[in-house]
Amino acid sequence: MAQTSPAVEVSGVSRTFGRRRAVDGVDFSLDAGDCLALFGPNGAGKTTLLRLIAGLLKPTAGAVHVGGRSLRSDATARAQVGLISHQSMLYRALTPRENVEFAARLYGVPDVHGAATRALERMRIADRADAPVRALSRGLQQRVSIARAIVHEPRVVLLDEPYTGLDAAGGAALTDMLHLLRSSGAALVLVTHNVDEGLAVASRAAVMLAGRVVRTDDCATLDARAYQADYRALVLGGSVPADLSVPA
Amino acid sequence: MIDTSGTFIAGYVVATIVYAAYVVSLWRRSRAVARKLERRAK
Amino acid sequence: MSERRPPGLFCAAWLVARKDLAIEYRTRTAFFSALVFAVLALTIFYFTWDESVISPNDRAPGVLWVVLTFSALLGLQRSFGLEEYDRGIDALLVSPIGRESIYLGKALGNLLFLCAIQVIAIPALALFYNLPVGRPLLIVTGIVGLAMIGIVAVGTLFSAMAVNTRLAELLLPMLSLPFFVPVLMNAAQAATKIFAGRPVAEVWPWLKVLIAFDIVFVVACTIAFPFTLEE
Amino acid sequence: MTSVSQSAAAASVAPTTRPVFDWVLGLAIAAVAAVYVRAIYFTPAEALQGLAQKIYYVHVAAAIDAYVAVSITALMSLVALWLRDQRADRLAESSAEVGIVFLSVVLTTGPIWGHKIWGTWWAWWEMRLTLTLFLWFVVAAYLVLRGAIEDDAMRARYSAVLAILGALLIPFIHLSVYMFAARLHPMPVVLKPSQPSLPSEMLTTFVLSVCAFTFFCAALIRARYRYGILRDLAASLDAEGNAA
Repeated sequence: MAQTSPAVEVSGVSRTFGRRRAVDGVDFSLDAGDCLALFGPNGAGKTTLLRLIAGLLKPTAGAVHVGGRSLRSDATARAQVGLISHQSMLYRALTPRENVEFAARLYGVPDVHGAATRALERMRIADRADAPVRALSRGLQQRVSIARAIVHEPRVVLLDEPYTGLDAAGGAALTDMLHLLRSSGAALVLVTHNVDEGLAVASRAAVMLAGRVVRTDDCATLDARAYQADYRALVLGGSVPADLSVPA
Repeated sequence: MIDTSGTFIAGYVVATIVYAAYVVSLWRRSRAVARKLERRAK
Repeated sequence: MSERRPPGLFCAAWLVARKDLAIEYRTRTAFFSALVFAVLALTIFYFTWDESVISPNDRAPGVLWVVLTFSALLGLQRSFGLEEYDRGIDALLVSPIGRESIYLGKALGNLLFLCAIQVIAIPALALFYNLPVGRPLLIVTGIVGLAMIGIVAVGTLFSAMAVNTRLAELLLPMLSLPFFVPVLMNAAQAATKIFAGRPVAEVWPWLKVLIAFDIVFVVACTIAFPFTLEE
Repeated sequence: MTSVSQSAAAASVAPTTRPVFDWVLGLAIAAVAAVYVRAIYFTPAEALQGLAQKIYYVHVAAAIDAYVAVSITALMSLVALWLRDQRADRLAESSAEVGIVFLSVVLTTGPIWGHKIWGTWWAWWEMRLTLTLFLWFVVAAYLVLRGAIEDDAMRARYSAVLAILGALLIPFIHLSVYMFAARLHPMPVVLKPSQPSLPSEMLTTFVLSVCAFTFFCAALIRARYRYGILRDLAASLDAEGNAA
């Protein structure tokens, strides 16, 4: 594949529900190995944006390209995306292994059993792989859900509040895995309202308010404490300070 | 000729009731929405 | 990257169907409740007619179609319900498989589910209503198969729609039953003639309508299904 | 009502709202009333059936317009699905609602007539009546489905899918009823409300009644369409009010 095109390119994406503009003209692009942490209060449009990037929603305007291919029209573009959402997207009657293997088959992974084992081991859930999902706790289900989303080794991973419900061990496994994914060349979009979690793995940070990306920063040059304070002021103030760049 | 005036009257009455019921329902609904819009406009 | 090829239309459909059947095999609740319903209905219908007026033999076909229709609705009801629970449907939608595959897979799963019920319900019918076991019963089973394809085709689509509405349980029968009418009318008339010992050639006109219905609605519903998904 | 609608329209960017009840609907009601008068007082009774035959003018006109209205729904559903045009969806909804009113008239006047002439309220072998009944079920399902969905775009898609599948269903029901009727009555030769050759005076009344009811049907669809615009406007103002 041509490495010239970015891993994900979101250009002018908007989405309205009725008369409500949930996402309003968002632009960004990520290269392989980038991780964008997307912060914002409830209702800012983070989840909608993630569902647009995943292709679950059709943008009212704009387009999403993955590896240079249009997501809505090209199945090979969809095959490179992994989604971790609010809901576990698991079938409760099946075991974690069956769920993960089913996902692997949908993506045409050659060694289904081996890929599923690797994914489950990475999320440290392999020892519970043969009990039905129904019997697992919320946190363990979240680990299975993450294993399911990465079993096909996606080039783009979209995560919606992935730390929710995870205990310390699960959170550590997730953080390790996100670093591993980045080093193996995947681009990550991490949606969260917890700034510390986001900054721990991100290479770039963005803030969303009322459907717009109101601020983007490079994490390398970022002071976490100052950013935290700025973010709080942004969210609580509800208005955009004049010195912050606002994309048109 | 058989006497079928009862059938004739029943047919016209029933048809008229169905049509009138719809016109009345439409009128009531549109009046309710118009009032709502009037309140909004204030 | 290149050695990885997403499954094709029918291959993906089979994956979805097999997943649904695996879930059904694990839980078995829907299957047993539909099966018990079917057998219960068979026995209840036996007592709703006066045996001396209409012989069990004559009412068996009618009972068969009523039981088939309502056990089909029970099976269809849960089809998209289990996708909705933890949004399993989202995992299917983000995957590279086509939306048509999702529909065909769900429909195939439902068809096999209903066939499994009929495999028990039809012999139970023959048992309770003292039907002669033989060629006619076999032919009627074939007619049931043809009818089921049409019922499952529209039922699966409406199940996908009903699950997203406020009246989910109520809406599925209301949407589906008018569409079952031509299927049931033709299948029931064909079956009645077969039970009466007529040759297959005589019921061919009804079978033709059934086959046409199956073809038209499998194609139309496959095309229509993507419109029922969130956009 | 006029002033209300106009002031509301001025307050927003929604499509211009016009009064639901205006002279067109009034004229249509007057036309129907005039046809009633002509049919009742100035048209001779038919020799064989007596006065009952006069139901024909209401029944057949309603049947024709019901089928026209339902066809508009199917056609507009196709357009709505193709172009994602809200106006097509609204027109489909309007004509479905008006269509079910006319179908209901067909389904009530038919048995009243049949009870006297055929000696039975309902005749399953009467193809057109049976077909009308099943059509009524499909349109009723269509309207219930619309009422059960909150999201506008989803409602438009779902109901359009149902309407198009319903249009595909009609030929199958027609064929099935025909084959069912053919079994019971090899060639159903019965007294039909339509005589092959009506005397010219009756024919004139019939043509006038079809024209008047078609005008009435169109006026109702138009009024219902305008009501739809007002209702959507009110709903969107509500949504904005809640968001603010």
